[in-house]
Amino acid sequence: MNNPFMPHEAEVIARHDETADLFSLQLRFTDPLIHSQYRFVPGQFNMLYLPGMSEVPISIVSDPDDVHIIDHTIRKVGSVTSNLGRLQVGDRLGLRGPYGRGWPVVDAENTDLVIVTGGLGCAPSVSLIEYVLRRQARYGRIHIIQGVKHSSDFIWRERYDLWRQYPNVEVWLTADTGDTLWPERLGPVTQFFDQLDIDPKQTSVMMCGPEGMMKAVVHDMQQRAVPGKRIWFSMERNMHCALGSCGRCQLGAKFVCKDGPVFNYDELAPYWGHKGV
Amino acid sequence: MNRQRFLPGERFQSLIDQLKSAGYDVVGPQVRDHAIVFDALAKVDQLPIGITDEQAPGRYRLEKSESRRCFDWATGAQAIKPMTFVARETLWQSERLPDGSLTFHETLVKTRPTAIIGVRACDLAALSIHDHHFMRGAHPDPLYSQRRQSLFLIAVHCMRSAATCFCTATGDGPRARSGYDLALSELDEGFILEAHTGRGLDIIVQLGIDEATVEQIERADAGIGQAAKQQQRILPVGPLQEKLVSAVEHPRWQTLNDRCLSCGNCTAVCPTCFCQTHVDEISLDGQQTSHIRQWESCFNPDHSHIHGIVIRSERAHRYRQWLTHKFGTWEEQFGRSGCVGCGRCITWCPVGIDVTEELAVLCKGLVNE
Amino acid sequence: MNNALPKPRVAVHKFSSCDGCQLAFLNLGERLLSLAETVDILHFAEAGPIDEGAMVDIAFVEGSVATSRDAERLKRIRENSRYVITIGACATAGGIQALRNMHDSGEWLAGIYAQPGYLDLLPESSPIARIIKVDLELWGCPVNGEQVLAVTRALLVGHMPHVDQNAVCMECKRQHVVCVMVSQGKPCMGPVTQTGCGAICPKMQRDCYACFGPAIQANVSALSTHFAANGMLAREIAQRLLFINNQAEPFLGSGIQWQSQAAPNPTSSPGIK
Amino acid sequence: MSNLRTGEIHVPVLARVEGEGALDIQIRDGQIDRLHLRIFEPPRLFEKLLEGRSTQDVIDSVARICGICPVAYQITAVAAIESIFNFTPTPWVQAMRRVMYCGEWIQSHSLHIHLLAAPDFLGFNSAPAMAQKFPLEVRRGLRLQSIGNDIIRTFGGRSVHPVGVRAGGFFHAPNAAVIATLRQKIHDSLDEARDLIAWVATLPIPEDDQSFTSVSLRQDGQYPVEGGRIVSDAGLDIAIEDYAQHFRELQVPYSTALHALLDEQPYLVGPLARINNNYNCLPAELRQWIDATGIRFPSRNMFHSMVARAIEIYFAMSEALRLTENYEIPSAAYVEPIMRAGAGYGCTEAPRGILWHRYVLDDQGHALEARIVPPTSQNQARMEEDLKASLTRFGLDQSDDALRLRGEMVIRNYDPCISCATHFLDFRAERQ
Ligand SMILES: Cc1cc2nc3c(=O)[nH]c(=O)nc-3n(C[C@H](O)[C@H](O)[C@H](O)COP(=O)(O)OP(=O)(O)OC[C@H]3O[C@@H](n4cnc5c(N)ncnc54)[C@H](O)[C@@H]3O)c2cc1C
Ligand code: SF4
Ligand code: SF4
Ligand code: SF4
Repeated sequence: MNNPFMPHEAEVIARHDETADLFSLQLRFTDPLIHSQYRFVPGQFNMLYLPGMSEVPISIVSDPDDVHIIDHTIRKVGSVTSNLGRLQVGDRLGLRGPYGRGWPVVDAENTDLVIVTGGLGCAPSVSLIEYVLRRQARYGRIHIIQGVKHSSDFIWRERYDLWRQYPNVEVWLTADTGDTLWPERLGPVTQFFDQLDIDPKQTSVMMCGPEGMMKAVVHDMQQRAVPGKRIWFSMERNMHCALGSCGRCQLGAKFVCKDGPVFNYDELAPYWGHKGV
Repeated sequence: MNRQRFLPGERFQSLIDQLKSAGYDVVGPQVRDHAIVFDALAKVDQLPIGITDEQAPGRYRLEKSESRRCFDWATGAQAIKPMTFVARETLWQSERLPDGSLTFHETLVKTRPTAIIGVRACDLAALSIHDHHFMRGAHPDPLYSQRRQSLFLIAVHCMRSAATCFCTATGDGPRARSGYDLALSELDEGFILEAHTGRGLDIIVQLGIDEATVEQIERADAGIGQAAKQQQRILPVGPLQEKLVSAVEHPRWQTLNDRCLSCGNCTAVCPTCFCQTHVDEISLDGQQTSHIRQWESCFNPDHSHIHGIVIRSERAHRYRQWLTHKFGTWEEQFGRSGCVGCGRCITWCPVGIDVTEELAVLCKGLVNE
Repeated sequence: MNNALPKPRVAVHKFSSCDGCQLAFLNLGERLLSLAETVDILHFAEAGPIDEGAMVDIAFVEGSVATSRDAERLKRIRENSRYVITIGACATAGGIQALRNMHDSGEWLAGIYAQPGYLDLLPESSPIARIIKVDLELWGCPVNGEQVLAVTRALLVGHMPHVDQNAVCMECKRQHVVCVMVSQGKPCMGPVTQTGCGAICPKMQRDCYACFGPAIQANVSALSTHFAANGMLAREIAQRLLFINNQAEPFLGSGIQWQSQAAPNPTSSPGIK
Repeated sequence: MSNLRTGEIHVPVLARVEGEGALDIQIRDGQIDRLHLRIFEPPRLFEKLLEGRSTQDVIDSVARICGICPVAYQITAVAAIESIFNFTPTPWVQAMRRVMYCGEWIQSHSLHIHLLAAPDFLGFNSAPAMAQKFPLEVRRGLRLQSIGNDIIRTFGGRSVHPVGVRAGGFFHAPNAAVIATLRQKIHDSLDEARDLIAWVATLPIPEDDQSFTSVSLRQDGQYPVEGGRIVSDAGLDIAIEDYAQHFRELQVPYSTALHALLDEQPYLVGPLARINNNYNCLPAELRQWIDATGIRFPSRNMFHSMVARAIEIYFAMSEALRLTENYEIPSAAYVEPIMRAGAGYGCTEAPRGILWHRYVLDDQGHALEARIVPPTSQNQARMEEDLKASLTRFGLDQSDDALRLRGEMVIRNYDPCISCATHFLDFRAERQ
């Protein structure tokens, strides 16, 4: 019988340290058949398994059209992620996926995009940005707004500079606190919104980051009459199965693992902003 | 519809024997450790004959009843959940070979065709919710499915309600309506049997028993009606999802922060709760692991832990999650409430918190604010 | 992953205790030999090897700290160990012997000794974590050997394991133990006690007496109020809380409150002989 | 003697004993001038912390005095408590308490032989080390130990600080299927237990006869386990209530464990004393096997203690089998006793020797006073006496290491359980 809980063996084919506690792994199923059948959309995630520890949900950051490449960018926060960080090329781990509903990259075609990221290296939004930039012709103006705690948190500076070179792309950066050399802004991400040249009816907002930041962005975008169904975010909850069975990722009537992790505001409005839901 | 037949009380053993010879292991209710539990049943005298249950919030006692009936009790400590969604089982195993490669193995469940005697209407309603959850999604659960498919269910229509029962309020009882193979109505002199499936009918035919009389059928109906009338607990008029979700900041939740132990008993005895935790067990040399799932509860802080925070960090949040999910958001997920009215969460709450009482307060006049 | 690691080094240290938690290792049976093959046991006085100052990966510490010399020894253990894991109620919460913390232990000693003068006891029996940083605490009086082994295994693969701190009740339910509180009215501490023992008391049809310490976010006040409403005396409630894990909050605070409401303890009546 | 040596020998931490102790020897002019068995386990003041507690709390607390013999403590306490209540447990309860107690002997003795004592005789410093050369013997020992644990677990849920004992009986009676499985296991290992006796008897056992008084219980013609009268091979025969009239406990400044004297003399308790005083109560078949080893009891050689333990393991296993033959689950696992105020005594044969308790209860069953005399403190004086004699005979001109090793071996004969010995004593001595 097909057991959907069971991971498959995967191999690390490349690894890259982004910062001291952020790293990327490129994985490949060792079974070529499984690998060749693997398809995903940006915003979906995999379950990564280290034997004797646990499985953890991790977003896929590679481009879905780069068939056969499965990339993850992971922050070492606890035991499993730290041990993932110790993997070397050739090491084996368990992998299953992809799961969940990704970003509405097709629905959002022909609209302006506002992509807001809080915290650094928020994996789901990086994959989204890379995706839309590569298919820039399908979208209107693209505003990328990134907020971090401290200016020294910024990674991938080159990447921002690269993004800035695209036509019709604007990159806005801000830090809660910064040092003297910080060339960008200080303060919350919402400070940029007045300068955004967007048509609320023709804009899709997509964001990922701490729930507090997302709340502020939602509030602001609603003031600007962006419809709730065009405000999207990627949510995080505890997950053990990723199949909608274990019940741990519930958020109101939603199972984040299968109904999300990407939701629009209207879907979550009844639960939005209440502590402990 | 199949005709209803009558099995004299003294011949009940022949039903057990018939099921056995049809290849089933037989499971039935019996008294153990001051409660009624399901366990392997060989002889009719293992049944709780002449035993009844007295239930109240936080209280369960067995007593002698006036009758010699076998099913003169309302609900036991558990529904049949432990037989389909088992409390602890291995989902799969992995092994690391000396060359560093990893292999994964399925752990097959060993099931035997099993007939369960004494399944109540509420238990059946709960089972059908679990069938929906575990078998009908995009990823059917092979372990659940296999256990579920090995069951032969013999329902018993309730003729007595405990003080904590409220299945009339949820519409799930006291008469079992679907999801069983055979149903029993117990009269003082014996049982009315009705088949709901072909294999149920086979068993009846094998028993070679007569039709029940109209009078017997009427008496059974009256008994079931009586059970319905005994029920006192009610629910606010549904659907409740909107009412409960909009009660999210109701001050009542705070009182539950003080009263609720967050022990999770209500969720563990609830026949529809399905939350799990998955844990890894590892051999001493680190080469073999078992990935195990076990019952878990939204009352445990771990349940909503993500790195660095517990989302439902207060007891009040967790009580709110339980009640709002069970009676409210369940509607969107499953097309119906998650409550089947068995009353177990009221009885088995060590401090006797009563969901019907809480709902009454929480749903009063909040909808159209 | 890299499998060619050197054998991890382990020590088992003892402080004030009954030795029962070390038995988690000595009672492993033949698995003890497998463990000895997997790790280097450098210090474990009861089992043989003695090297108190060895540098180790994992130091298991049993027992509470009762003397200033023990406190010093403990600090050295911390310096020499990558992970310090406390095993059992004494190490984790001061143990049953910490009941003396609530009394004038000088008076207790005087009641027993001809010459209490040369006693060098610290005023309190202290949990290890009051003195040094502890990486993982395993509760229980005694610890559950399977839990100790599971933690050891996890650490050996480099994983800091998660210890389930939820109430005993969930384990009761997983094992299909009928709740003794609801079905028999017994004053079970299970709802506020950390799981780990396998619910052995309810399984034996007795009420849990909290030897695994408080569950996470234990609502002791709700449970004890419930006990009181069902006829338990304040003194009995206090004793229930102030027992094996008397120094652990919220047992300690709540226990002292109930104690202050209770009638005084009966004192020795010379009439009875 | 040409070498009239003067000097000091220290064993700062005794290995392979339960609890923490040290040995200091001062030699002057070729004689032992001073010999101190120092015990520096901090006192845990159990007798005080029992005051005011319910009988069940007493039973659960005293287990915590010793992780290796909690059953001894619980069964002694419950016997004392039931005697105050003037309550006699049902035959089933009496039999099963004896079975549970047998479990503890098996567990504790197997642990002692294999993990603590035997490595000495074969020149290893630990059981895992010994297992490299003697894998079958060590594994057999660990299996026997686990049988002891299984028996305790059957009645108490776990083998350390079990939770099944209560006044009036047990909380829960194991069902017949559980007992059947347990019996099977014991049965399957009986031969191994017999082989163990033979094996232990062949270890290089030093010759070292000394004179001492053996004190034990005597239990109505049965081999004593969970009750009886206190007897000695010097003619003592008293009821347990009269213990304090004949035995005296005294404090020594260098140790946290009290010493005890019988008529002002050191005495021996434990397996060797038990077997010396009760040899004829062992099953005839077992006595034949003992005869076959060539070792005779009563024995004056303390190194025969280990043989005595092996014999008692076999005895305890066969006794457990005998008592569970035709086992049926009783209608009730306990009878609720009626509480009464009063004083009562309990005395049983813990693995290490007689364990004596006295309690005074009020009419609500709360403890007003408690007094506990564990076996190890009873052996303290005897141990020092033995050490002086046997080290002198061994030769004080031997190297420090040899003397140290021999000293530890002698101490291990008593299987001292230091943590329990000190539960009510002062702390003073220093770790070096
Ligand atoms: C849909 C989704 C996508 C994610 N994508 C990424 C990503 O691309 N990169 C990245 O670095 N992180 C991602 N995370 C977060 C990541 O899963 C957690 O950081 C990780 O589980 C922490 O495990 P740990 O053992 O290192 O930490 P610990 O804090 O030690 O966690 C212990 C255990 O708690 C559970 N747990 C803790 N945090 C989470 C969490 N956030 N979600 C689910 N379970 C949790 C796990 O069972 C974990 O093993 C994602 C989370 C979700 C839900
Ligand atoms: S409602 Fe009752 S049973 Fe449920 S968690 Fe709270 S105290 Fe426990
Ligand atoms: S017996 Fe005790 S631990 Fe078990 S469910 Fe009941 S209250 Fe909880
Ligand atoms: S049930 Fe309670 S008292 Fe009993 S062993 Fe478990 S934690 Fe300890």
